[in-house]
Amino acid sequence: MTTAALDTARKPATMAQALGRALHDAMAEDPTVHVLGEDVGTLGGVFRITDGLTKKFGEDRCTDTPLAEAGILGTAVGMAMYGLRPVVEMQFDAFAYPAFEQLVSHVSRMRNRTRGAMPMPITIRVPYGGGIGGVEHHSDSSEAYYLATPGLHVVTPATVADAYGLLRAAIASDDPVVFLEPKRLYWSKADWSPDQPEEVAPIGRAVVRRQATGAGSPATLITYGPSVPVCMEAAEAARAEGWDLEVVDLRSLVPFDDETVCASVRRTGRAIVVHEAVGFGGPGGEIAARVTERCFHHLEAPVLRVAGFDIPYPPPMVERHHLPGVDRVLDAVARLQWESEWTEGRTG
Amino acid sequence: MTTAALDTARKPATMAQALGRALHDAMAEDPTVHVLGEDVGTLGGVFRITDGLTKKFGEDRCTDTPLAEAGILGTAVGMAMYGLRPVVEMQFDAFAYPAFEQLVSHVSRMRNRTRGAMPMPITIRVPYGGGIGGVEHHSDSSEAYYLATPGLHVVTPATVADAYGLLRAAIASDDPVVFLEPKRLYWSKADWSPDQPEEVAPIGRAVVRRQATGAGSPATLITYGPSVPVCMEAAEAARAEGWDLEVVDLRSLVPFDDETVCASVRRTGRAIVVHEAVGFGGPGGEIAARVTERCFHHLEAPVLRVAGFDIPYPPPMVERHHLPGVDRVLDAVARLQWESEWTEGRTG
Amino acid sequence: MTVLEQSGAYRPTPPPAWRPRVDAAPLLPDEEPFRLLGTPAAADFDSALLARLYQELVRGRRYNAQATALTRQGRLAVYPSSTGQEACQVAAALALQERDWLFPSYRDTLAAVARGVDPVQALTLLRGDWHTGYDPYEHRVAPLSTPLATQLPHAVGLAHAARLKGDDVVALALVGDGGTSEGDFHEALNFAAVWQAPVVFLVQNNGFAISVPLAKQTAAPSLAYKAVGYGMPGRLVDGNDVAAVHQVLDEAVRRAREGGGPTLVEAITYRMDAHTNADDATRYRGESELDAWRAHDPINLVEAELKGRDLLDEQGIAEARDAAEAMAARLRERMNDDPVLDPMELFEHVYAEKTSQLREQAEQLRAELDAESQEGER
Amino acid sequence: MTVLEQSGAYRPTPPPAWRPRVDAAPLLPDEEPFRLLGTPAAADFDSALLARLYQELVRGRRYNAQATALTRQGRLAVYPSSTGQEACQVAAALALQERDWLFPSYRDTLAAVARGVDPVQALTLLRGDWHTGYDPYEHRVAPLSTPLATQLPHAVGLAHAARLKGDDVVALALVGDGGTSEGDFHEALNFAAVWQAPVVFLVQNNGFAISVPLAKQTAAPSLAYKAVGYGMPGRLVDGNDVAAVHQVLDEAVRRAREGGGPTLVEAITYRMDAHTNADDATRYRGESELDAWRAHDPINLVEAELKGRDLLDEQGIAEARDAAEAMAARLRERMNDDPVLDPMELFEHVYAEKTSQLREQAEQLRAELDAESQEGER
Ligand SMILES: Cc1ncc(C[n+]2csc(CCOP(=O)(O)OP(=O)(O)O)c2C)c(N)n1
Ligand SMILES: Cc1ncc(C[n+]2csc(CCOP(=O)(O)OP(=O)(O)O)c2C)c(N)n1
Ligand SMILES: [Mg+2]
Ligand SMILES: [Mg+2]
Repeated sequence: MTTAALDTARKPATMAQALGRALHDAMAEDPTVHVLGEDVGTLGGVFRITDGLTKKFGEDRCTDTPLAEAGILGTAVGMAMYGLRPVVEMQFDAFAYPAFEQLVSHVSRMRNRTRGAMPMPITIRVPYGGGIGGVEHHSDSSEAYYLATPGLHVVTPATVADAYGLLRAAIASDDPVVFLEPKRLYWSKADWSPDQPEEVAPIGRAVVRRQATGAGSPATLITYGPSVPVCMEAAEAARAEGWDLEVVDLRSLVPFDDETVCASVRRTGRAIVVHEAVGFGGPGGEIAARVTERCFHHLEAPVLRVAGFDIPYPPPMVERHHLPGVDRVLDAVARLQWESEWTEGRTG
Repeated sequence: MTTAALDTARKPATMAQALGRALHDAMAEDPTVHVLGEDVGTLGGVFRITDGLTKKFGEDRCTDTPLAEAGILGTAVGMAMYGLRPVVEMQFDAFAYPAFEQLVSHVSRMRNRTRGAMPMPITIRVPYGGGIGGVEHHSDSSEAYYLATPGLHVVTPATVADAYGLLRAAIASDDPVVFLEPKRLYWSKADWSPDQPEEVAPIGRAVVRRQATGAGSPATLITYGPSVPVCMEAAEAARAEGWDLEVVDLRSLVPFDDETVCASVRRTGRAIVVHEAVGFGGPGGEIAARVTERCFHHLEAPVLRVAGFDIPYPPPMVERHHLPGVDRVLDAVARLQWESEWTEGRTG
Repeated sequence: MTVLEQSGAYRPTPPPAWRPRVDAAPLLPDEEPFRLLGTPAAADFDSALLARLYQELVRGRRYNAQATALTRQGRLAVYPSSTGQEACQVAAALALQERDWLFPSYRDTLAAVARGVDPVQALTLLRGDWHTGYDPYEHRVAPLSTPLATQLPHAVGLAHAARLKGDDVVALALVGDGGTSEGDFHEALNFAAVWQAPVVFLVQNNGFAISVPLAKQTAAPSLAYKAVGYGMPGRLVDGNDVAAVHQVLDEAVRRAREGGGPTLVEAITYRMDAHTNADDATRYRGESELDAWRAHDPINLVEAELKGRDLLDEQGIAEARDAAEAMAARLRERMNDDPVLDPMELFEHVYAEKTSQLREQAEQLRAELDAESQEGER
Repeated sequence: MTVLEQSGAYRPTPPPAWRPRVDAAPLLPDEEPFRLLGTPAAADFDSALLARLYQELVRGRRYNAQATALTRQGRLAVYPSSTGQEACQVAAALALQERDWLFPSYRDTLAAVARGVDPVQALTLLRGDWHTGYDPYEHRVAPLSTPLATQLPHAVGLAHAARLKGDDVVALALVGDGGTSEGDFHEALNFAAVWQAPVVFLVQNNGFAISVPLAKQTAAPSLAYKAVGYGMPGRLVDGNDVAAVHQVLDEAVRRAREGGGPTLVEAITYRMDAHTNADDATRYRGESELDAWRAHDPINLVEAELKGRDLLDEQGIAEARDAAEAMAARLRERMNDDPVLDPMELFEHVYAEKTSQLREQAEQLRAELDAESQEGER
């Protein structure tokens, strides 16, 4: 059995390893942390995130459940009622849907229902997003559903260090956290030593991944998860066109860090929200709307959105046309000049 | 047994009656239309919308199902595969959640999955929203979930005539339609004769319920469903303060009528989106963002949102504080002047 | 000797034995519901307990009547009565130890009250007041669950967690006949059996899910037969026989406590009232059915037994009635209070700590309330 | 005479008879899986059919091997092989009439192919090409279902609709042992039984759900026992015995067709390959288990029977093998084509008619593609 995820000597680490290490450390520190899900035990999860946990902590701490997502989350609710801190793995984004009622009707509301008496310190890990050539139902970006559900925190890392830090923070949180793991960054690497984990990133704080330098026309790219590297690359490429882009990695969709986001947009006067989830009804609408409400007089152009098309996730062979890539971000940046009425003239 | 919903002599009609009449007429015209759900048969549904249908069309056409929402929608998928047009009733908003996987993973995608071979002409009736003193899980505004799911149409009537027209259109549609019925308008009345039903409103067309008159400062209220009467009342009240408000009733959230909405906003230069659903991640974000993208140069102020708070639906005794009412809309209208930096200064 | 062994011709390898064999026979329920009252076996049932159950039944019946009356007076928004089902409600509460947990559905206020929850607090939800009126940890009663069957996996998870912790705790979860059709019922029972969790599932089969009769809900010989499909025993019991229900639950709870795993109990009973005060039961069922069940009233059954044992006379009946009346009077009185809710509390329990967004919104509401009260003063 | 009748003391009214009684005994499955091959009863099985099943098994085994090989060559993105389970796949396809419907899960490409779906079209999904490669109406094969157990209610609904229409159509739905744990399994079986829909559920119990062995999936004596809880018969069959599986399915399909309602069939089989080509089965199971099952290979079982009847000799075996090789060669060849997908089709099937938003987005992509191709030309 490989125990790569726990191999502390290895460096650079992948995001998958950092996640596994976060689970390991949380379980080691706190005996109330329990991991459960499909194939999380002997197999170590289909993405091997939980690899080695059952071996180290036993089947009672890291448990292969029957194949039933509502049952997994529903029993986790009961475990949380009894003082445990369950960390639930949903095997893929779309396979979290069977647990939707438990999530919305119970997990998100139990604290509120009981006037604070019954908190739900549950972490729900959901591998999400596309770009890995998965067949249908394996590439959904389902964050819009969680965003619109008060009582849940929704976080998603884009870096190896944040993967560790945010997962530790999620498990430590006394509130339920939907922890969205960008599948296609699982194998992304960074010089991160699991032995000196960076300070645990607090939930609710965005980070400016790239600061405007003052050389060129400024604008802010607001993004998260799998689109962060895309935006970093776009920002680099945009320099050639005379743009000076900031990139804000939200990390936490709920709670939303208005402060960091608005500070950047007020500096730059222009903003684009970039995400993989479908555009219509996706997180970008919320983000654009709240940025506009708060920064209207600083905006030189409307906040634009670059998102997945309003279609079911496409077949792998054409998924690249759906996913917002560098070119599509750059096209949007070009539209930020707002010299023409082109966008406005498009419909209606 | 009362057959109020089918009583053609009665006038004025309630929205509940118009909905019942629409089901009746659709079933009478098209033998492939089948109604199914919990208590829709003998009882006529908990809101009596399906009253009389089993008596008239038999148990096979209007069927009391076992108590299992995924089963109801899942079997409806199979019925649609075989050429029927199922109309499914979900008893209350929150009780549609168990069917979420069937809705998202199958109903919304089956046509796409099969490259058009297998359409899903299913209507999913969901009574939604609050203001009726219902205990928890009986007052959710769940439209954000449906909005973010490509492949679904999402419509919601605000008037008796639209209730009839939109439901007929939904049943006639070859695509799945989530038909959101504003519970607290069920008993709203209008001089509408079921014998001369107004022309069936097409799905996808908003309507300007109240036109600006030219007397006063103009602005547009963009709204739908249960908030339409609130906005009409607010618009009337706002006249006293020198405002001249248009009210756009979206009727259809998907497809979205950019044309009608943007035309109004370009006329008035200011807009507020009003809905009951929670603000964060709710439909208002999408609407505000797209209006801003399309009408930026016409906007004198940011598009504001008046929505439910970002909380689980509250206990009936305090629900009025959660629901956007006339005063809250008027407060927002006042902020549209945008003389001060107040809103912008609120956070960050 | 099997057919295979008899045959000389071919001897294919049988499919490898690849899982432990469980014997199905002991899991199967009886064909007839188990009964004690009115049978010779009733004699073994503890007298003190029977008397206690009787008091609780009388009190429970009165509680149901009072709560329904409160809806008519507008003091309660809605009440799903358990009239006719009191034997199940009371036996469920009394079959548990203090350290155990009860997982009620929306119809089971009475079970919560019989377990010790304050009668007014138990009605908080149905009053339009806060969603849960009691602290679930005080009497170890989970919040009344409105989404049907969703509380069952909670019970399993809690029981499982307690077992992992080495605590001697059993969870008893209530569900209706309609609720057994939900996927959550299935998943909960399966998890319970696989984990051998100390949990007991009590299906109150009251014949209807709102208007839908059992025949449209299931084609099973009885709901108790579902148990075998999960590998747990199924028990069928006369749900109006409080002694029988108590005994069956007591056995199941004991089995669970001793590490024997979960049990599914189906109690056959009848909802004498409409679904709720807002429902019109005449639309879907007739008087004659009701009459038949009136002749099988849980209170009468136990009354007859107690009288037969000379443990109850007219005076005892009057005393029980008076105690119930006193409880009802006190309830009426306390429900006359108009609850005062602080709207600002809406933001208090969404998260452990308010987000900046909720702080903003709380400020907004605060301002609105201030403006309202200023207007009120003017 | 019941205990109650014997007792002289109390005679409470029994609970009113309030629903039709169903006899449970005929619904219960046998303890041992039903087998034909290797037993005297095999003699009654039709020779022509047996020969046909054999050909299909050999073809099916080769198809699985070829598809797995294609993943290694990068011509197929992923393949969940049914090697070892071919008897179930083939019998399921052949037990149906042309007008019937098959509802496969993601593992059941072979069943679809055995029913007539073009082998390349059946692999479209797994190739990374469009989600469904075949027209479901052509061979009445529903799309391969990835979300587990969700296809079961579809089968029920379709069968129910056909019955309402007076059409003589049966639906057969496939699901895995793991899939039986999902709520949708439960709801589908319940609807089917209540509606007496003409549907047959075949559980291919192959011992694992990815890495999770059956013992962690259920504590039931056998999955077939679940049937009684819905009021339908459960049948247990040796899933590697193609004659037995065919016969059991044939009976169930006939019963359904004649209005006798649904049946749950559990076929005990084994997944010889890993979960998919991407899985490493050595992480969770050992060689010895595999060896035991190799000795119970579905092809060997039927080969022995055919040889015993003098219906098969080395030449026949070679012929079957050659036919399978030819199929594989043709498949290899056809899979060498690189599918050409038009990205613009992404917008075509979301709705019957494109929304204005989709028209906009299609324009955007059109422009991007044009720009790309201009760049390519430069
Ligand atoms: C998931 C879900 N679906 C629908 C409802 C609406 N509903 C409330 S009670 C009820 C009937 C319940 O029947 P049963 O389970 O037999 O319990 P009983 O009312 O008889 O106690 C229904 C359909 C609900 N509360 N939850
Ligand atoms: C609803 C859902 N949850 C999880 C998965 C991921 N998944 C794919 S196959 C599989 C195991 C299925 O096991 P089983 O039902 O026994 O079928 P088998 O693979 O053995 O054919 C899992 C968990 C899924 N496809 N759908
Ligand atoms: Mg009931
Ligand atoms: Mg399996």
